[in-house]
Amino acid sequence: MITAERKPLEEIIAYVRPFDRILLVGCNECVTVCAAGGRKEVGILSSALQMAFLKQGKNLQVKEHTLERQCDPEYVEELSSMIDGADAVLSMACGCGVQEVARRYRDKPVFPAVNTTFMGASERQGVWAERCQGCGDCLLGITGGICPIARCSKQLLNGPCGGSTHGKCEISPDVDCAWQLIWDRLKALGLENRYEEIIPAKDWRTGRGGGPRKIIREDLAE
Amino acid sequence: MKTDSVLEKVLSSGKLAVTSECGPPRGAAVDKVKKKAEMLKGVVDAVNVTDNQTAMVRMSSFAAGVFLRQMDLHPILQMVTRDRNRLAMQADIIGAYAHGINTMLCLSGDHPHFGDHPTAANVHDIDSIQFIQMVRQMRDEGTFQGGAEIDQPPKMFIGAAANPFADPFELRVARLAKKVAAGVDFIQTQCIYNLDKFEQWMEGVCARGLHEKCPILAGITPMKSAGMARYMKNKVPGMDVPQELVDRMAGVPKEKQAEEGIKICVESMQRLKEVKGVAGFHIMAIEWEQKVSEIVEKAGLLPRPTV
Amino acid sequence: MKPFEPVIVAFCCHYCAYTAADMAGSQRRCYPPNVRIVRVPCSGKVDTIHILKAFEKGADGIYVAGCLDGDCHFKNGNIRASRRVASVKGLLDEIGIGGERLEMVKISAGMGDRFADIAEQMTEKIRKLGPNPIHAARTAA
Amino acid sequence: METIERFQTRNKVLVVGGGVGGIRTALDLAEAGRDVVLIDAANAIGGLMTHLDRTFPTNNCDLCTISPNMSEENRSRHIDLMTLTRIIGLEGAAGDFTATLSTAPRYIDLTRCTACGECRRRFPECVDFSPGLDHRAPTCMRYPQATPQAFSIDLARCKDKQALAACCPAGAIVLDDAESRRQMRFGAVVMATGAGIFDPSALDNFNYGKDPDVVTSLEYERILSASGPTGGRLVRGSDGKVPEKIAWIQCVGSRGLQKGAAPYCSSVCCMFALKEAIVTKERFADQIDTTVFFMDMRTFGKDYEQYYQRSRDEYGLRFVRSRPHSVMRRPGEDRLTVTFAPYDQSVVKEEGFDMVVLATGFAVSEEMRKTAEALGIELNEHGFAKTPGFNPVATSRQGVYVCGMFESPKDIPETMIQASAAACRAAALVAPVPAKGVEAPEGEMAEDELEPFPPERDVTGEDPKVGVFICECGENIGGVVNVQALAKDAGSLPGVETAEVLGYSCSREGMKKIQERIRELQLNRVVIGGCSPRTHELQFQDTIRRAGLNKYLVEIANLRDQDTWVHLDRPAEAAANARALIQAAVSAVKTARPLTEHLLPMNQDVLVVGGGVAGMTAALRLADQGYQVFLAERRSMLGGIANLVRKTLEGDDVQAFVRDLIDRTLAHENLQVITSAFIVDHSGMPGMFKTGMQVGPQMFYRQINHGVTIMATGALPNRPSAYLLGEHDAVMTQLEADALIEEDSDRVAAWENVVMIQCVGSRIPENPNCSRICCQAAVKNALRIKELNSEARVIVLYRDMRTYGFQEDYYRKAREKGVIFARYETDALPQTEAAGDRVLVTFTDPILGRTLSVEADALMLSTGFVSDDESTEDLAAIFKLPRTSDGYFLEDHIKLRPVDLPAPGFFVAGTAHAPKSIKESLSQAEAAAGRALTLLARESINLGAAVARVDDSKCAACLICVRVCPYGVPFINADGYSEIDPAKCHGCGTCASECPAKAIDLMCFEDDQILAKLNGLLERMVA
Repeated sequence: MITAERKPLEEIIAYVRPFDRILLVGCNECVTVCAAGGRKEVGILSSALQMAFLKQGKNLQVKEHTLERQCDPEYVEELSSMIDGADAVLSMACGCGVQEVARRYRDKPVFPAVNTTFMGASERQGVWAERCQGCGDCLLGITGGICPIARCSKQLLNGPCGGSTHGKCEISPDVDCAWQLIWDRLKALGLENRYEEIIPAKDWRTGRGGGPRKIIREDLAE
Repeated sequence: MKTDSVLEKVLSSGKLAVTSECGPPRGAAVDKVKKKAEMLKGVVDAVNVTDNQTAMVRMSSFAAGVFLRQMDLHPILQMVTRDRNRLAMQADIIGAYAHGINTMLCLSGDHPHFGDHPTAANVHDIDSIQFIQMVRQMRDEGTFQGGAEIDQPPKMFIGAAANPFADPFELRVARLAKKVAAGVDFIQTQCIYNLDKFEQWMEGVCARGLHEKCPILAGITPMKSAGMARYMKNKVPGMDVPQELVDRMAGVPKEKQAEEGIKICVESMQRLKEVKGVAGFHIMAIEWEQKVSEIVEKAGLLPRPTV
Repeated sequence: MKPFEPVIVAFCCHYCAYTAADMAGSQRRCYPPNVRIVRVPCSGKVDTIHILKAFEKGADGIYVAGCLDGDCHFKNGNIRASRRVASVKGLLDEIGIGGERLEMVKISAGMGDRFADIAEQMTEKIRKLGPNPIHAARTAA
Repeated sequence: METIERFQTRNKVLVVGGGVGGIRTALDLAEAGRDVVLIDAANAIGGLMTHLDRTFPTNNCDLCTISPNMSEENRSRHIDLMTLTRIIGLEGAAGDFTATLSTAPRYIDLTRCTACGECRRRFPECVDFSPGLDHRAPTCMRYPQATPQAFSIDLARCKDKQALAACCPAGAIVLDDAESRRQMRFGAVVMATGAGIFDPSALDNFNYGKDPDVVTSLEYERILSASGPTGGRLVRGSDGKVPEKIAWIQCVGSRGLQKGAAPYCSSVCCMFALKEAIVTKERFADQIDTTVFFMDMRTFGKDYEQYYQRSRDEYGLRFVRSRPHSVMRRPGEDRLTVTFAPYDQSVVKEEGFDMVVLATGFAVSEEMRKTAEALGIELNEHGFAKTPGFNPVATSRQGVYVCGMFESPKDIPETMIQASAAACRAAALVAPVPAKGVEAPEGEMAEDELEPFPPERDVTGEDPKVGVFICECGENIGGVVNVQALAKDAGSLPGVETAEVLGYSCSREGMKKIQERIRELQLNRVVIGGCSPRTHELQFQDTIRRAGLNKYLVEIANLRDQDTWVHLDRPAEAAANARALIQAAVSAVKTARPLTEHLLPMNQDVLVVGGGVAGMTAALRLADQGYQVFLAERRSMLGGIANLVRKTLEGDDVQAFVRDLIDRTLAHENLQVITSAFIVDHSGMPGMFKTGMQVGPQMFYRQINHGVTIMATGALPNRPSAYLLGEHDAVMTQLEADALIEEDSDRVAAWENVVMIQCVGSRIPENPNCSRICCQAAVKNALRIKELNSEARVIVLYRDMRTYGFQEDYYRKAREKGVIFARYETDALPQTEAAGDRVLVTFTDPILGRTLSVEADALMLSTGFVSDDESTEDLAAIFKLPRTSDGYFLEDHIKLRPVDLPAPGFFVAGTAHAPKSIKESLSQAEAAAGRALTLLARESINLGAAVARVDDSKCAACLICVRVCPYGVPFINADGYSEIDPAKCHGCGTCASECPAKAIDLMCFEDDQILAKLNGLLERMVA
């Protein structure tokens, strides 16, 4: 899923300051699951903003609404009935959702309330970790199911570097060395031999190297 | 001979090679490079010129290397994959070669996390092994990594680093094998303090015959003080400093510690000379270049051969 | 001018803290009238939004009172509550209300005296901090 | 106490003694629908446990933790409590007893007493008030009769009786109160009088009672307790200093170790001394040295051995195996001197300590003797109630049962087991009282009890019409705040139809008035301004339900306990607070929704898994009470391990017992035995379980529907390969020896030398716990060998002899008969080697300090039990039951719920729970049956209303609820939404507060209700 974290309140306040009526929009997908922008966080941010402005003597009106999915136009359409009552939109969705709202309501300022962080998995309750960078050419089949692009600090495809210590990355003892994990997994699978095959330099065109990407499923696209 | 590299010549003569390094200044104070280089003249066969070492901005290794070359020293151009993509790297390689630099060291580089630009983007378009492959391809096939032909290809003698002490230890020989397979010509190792472990690694290296395909220069760094020993032991990732060594440094009075560090360094070199597969030494006397000649001399490696 | 009398909301878990509050009463243990108790089944039930809304409504201080460590009737609700309170304190700092107006306390059912002591300490602390700035701004406006 | 007169019928049970055992029995019976009269000679219930600070081995304040989820209504409906009451005579026979009860005067009319405490304030010397003694009582004993109204007066100490009577604002002090006697009829009697504590002041060598720094363990417990005399500060009596070195002396008053000491072992003292020392270490770490002087460390209970190991390895307790001679203070010395002789040295040593704690054992109390006399039941030689070998809670008089310390010294879990067992036996003699609304046999009940609930009025769509009733509660509220003004104020709140003052809302008249007003004014919400909802919510819920309103439409403002009692001297503040509380309650009640309690029909059949003695006993007890029982046994025959045992330590014939038990089991019409049955699947919830099994050689699949499950799958005799076991014919386990002694007595009689080794395969890293039964097995076999050949030399090599309770008698007897007991240390294990037909055993005698060798004709290894790991692992997975690390089923609460498994509707009995003797297994089997009765008595399963509910349309299936639920209840269903089974939800609300989609609400505590309450509390400020 896509993970995100709420922006510092101060930054959000700066966006919202010029306005009196705000439509605060949550999303019931990824950002709900990673506890950044679901109905609950919308409620919390709404209350926090109102108090922060009250303290400055301003009565900020906040209308809360959480969409099923903010990156689909049909859902975003739901906002049309309330958009006129707001001077600006504050979105707690990932960057996709923010842009979808901005695209649909072009004359309404839209601000992000979260920082979209990464594509990750939930390691346990309350902990999410990066797993994928969407490079468009998945290597997991040859790296034992662990991605060196997303999980090695240096994106080494032929790691590990000399900084690997006790299974941890040189940048922090809290970060696992991806290549240690790859090696352990290759061993567990009896594929140690595969390690010495040199993985060639990557074709980054499938990733961001090729400019903004688009998927068109001919059979589905209208 | 693949190249005109002096280092290649020394190594192929079967004599123990000696290299050292020279960190470019953090600014345009070119005199500082020259001063450091002067101390190494006639003492070592070639001099590594570091590339934004520890992710701190310095004068580019290419530019500093050109100064060294002008002083008739033999620079080893260090280049990291952290800061440039493959286009920039190939461009600099050609340029350096055109300036008479024919030896280089292919590295991935320290993470920006450690340096003075922690917010910098981390390029890593290719990794160090792919880097070696690329330089080898430029030299031997005369083509760019993208496949186009090169007009006067750079004939680089290609080096790489190896850290025998990092984890997982069992992968360390295999990783060296990958570098050899990628086409590396020589190896400089991380500083060696844990000689037992190094010998263990070398056994593995020799068992696979890698030392025959690629000469290995043992990395040496003299310690200036017990404090430095402790720092290296505890703070530097991938460094293996045995406690005995720290204790030995701490066991002598402060003013004698530097001397003790040199002594340890020389003792290590004497022992390493006997280790099968060691083809020379890479002496990294960080900001202590004036001691290199003393070390090389005490290790019985002077005068340097002329090739 | 009358001295500032803060209003303090205490979210008390049914099994320990609320019982302790009753116990303080049955022992006729006096504590400041500033404290107003809201009963919840478990301190783990106290939601961030409940705390924020209470401040929004003008509470000057809030504490969440759960069972002693290891004694939660629902195993670990009090531990969750502690962690939540710690995070809401951060948010209160961001808002400008001040995290120190919120506390987590742990009391066993029999500690009537401790309940009263905490009520006193909390009242004293909030009295020193002065009125909830939101409320103050609102009344000034 | 008017209810007593109302039920003049023999259809109830008398429980004598209100300690934890008696309370457990009474609660079990009440939950099983039986009427109970619980009497206690003291002025409040609670017994010994309420004196304890924390209990082993969890070191928690356990009473706080459990406060059981039972229906409180059952308690108040079925239990009548009579304090200050003794039984002085019992006529008649089982099923129809007449008991004479004597109640000492309390001098307080409890129906009038408001517990205002005025009398105690004015006359502290003669008014007793006990809840202060136990700060935890309220959570576990929260039914109205036991709560704080436990004032009583000792008139003899009062100097001015008239002034005392006059000081009561409620006029509740009755000076002419006198001892009253009454005769009541009962179907059965349970004795739970507990035991006394040995008084060490009779011993002149320990200086107890003379030196303030020598205390008993119970006194030490009080010193540690937050509610104790020192407020929880650990200080010594002599100078108020914190001690730095504390010694515990074990076996004071037990094992015949001192003049006047009881000959038996008190069973519990080792553990409580360890607990006290550990708690001391927990609180003071290295500041206090703790030393335990002991003879044998008897940590034989479930996981107790590991507790012992931890106490030494993790907490650093010091253990000195010795028998201290004396404790004294040399003139002028700060410290006490303990003189002792280490058991393996013949020297006397001295050591100084700041404090000495005497681990005093239990003794027969005067209360016990008197009661036994009144009941005409037989006592054993030590003065405890005599029980037959295979009938663990039966006394010599039919229909009179016993539990707890009155039967023998024991700890809390075992008391709890016996209490439930006694409840099971007593329940068999009295019929359940029909539930409300069901037609009762004529004359059994007073009329108003039978009045059915009127149909519930549908209030949806109506605007809130709130009735506010403010209780004066005599002076308690009315004396502090102006209730009329409060009512007037409340009347002005939006939505409030009427606001009125009542004298006592909880009185019969008060409740009647509330009901009338609901009907007259068509009120649809009610607020009571009175005392704590903890004590009175149920009552008011019942009140409005009887007036046709859903019971969840009432809200209580706690004006008394949390306002007027607190702000007695500040009427203005009290009034302001009261207004806020009422306003919050009104605001909240307006958002209250009518809720349905989920009811499901109860399947009253029982599945017992395991056909050993425990399984059969549990099955028979329930079948006897008319329930259909399925008994599934994995093997092809019944009997389990008991088939292998010939004699008990007491000499009872096990085979005869097992044969009879099997015959009765197979013959019972309500009992279906399914042998060769392998359980393969399971689903459902209490009251509607489905369990699938494959049966017989053909493995036919069969599914059983049942309401409760009893796990009695047993353990396995351990047979480690050690000491030539299985390699040499002379080496055998105690179990094999037991059979051999019975079957080949000639061979046994010819033995000259017999060696026994204890703790083989137990108390070792691979199996860290004690197997509990091996010490008694060794003593049993040693005595039988001595009986066959008094010349035989029997040597028992042991680590600690754990002959707890009355087993100590046999241990002593064995020593008297010349059996040699020699200790060995784990670092010097006995050595064995074959020597022809014999086995050469070499060991070090620590007292002689010499290595000895014996050529043994027989070497008997005390190998004990191991869990049936394979079967408990499978069953644990199928039934979702947790296990201990050594493979036994883990009970719900190690102290207070030793028979209940954590999965509701599951109970455990016998060695599947932990190693235990046959008698102990039988006791737990009856307890499991007793606990099962509490569920089986229900016609339907009430799932309550305070449960979490998921709104599918909001759920993001994020799994957060699944992860945070402390009970693992939520799951993502086939539709992809979180689902919370109301039957399993405990109602903590954690999921609701963590749900990032705000898709979960906890009924009764919905977010809008909490916010409305906050609005009400803070409204005036915003205005």
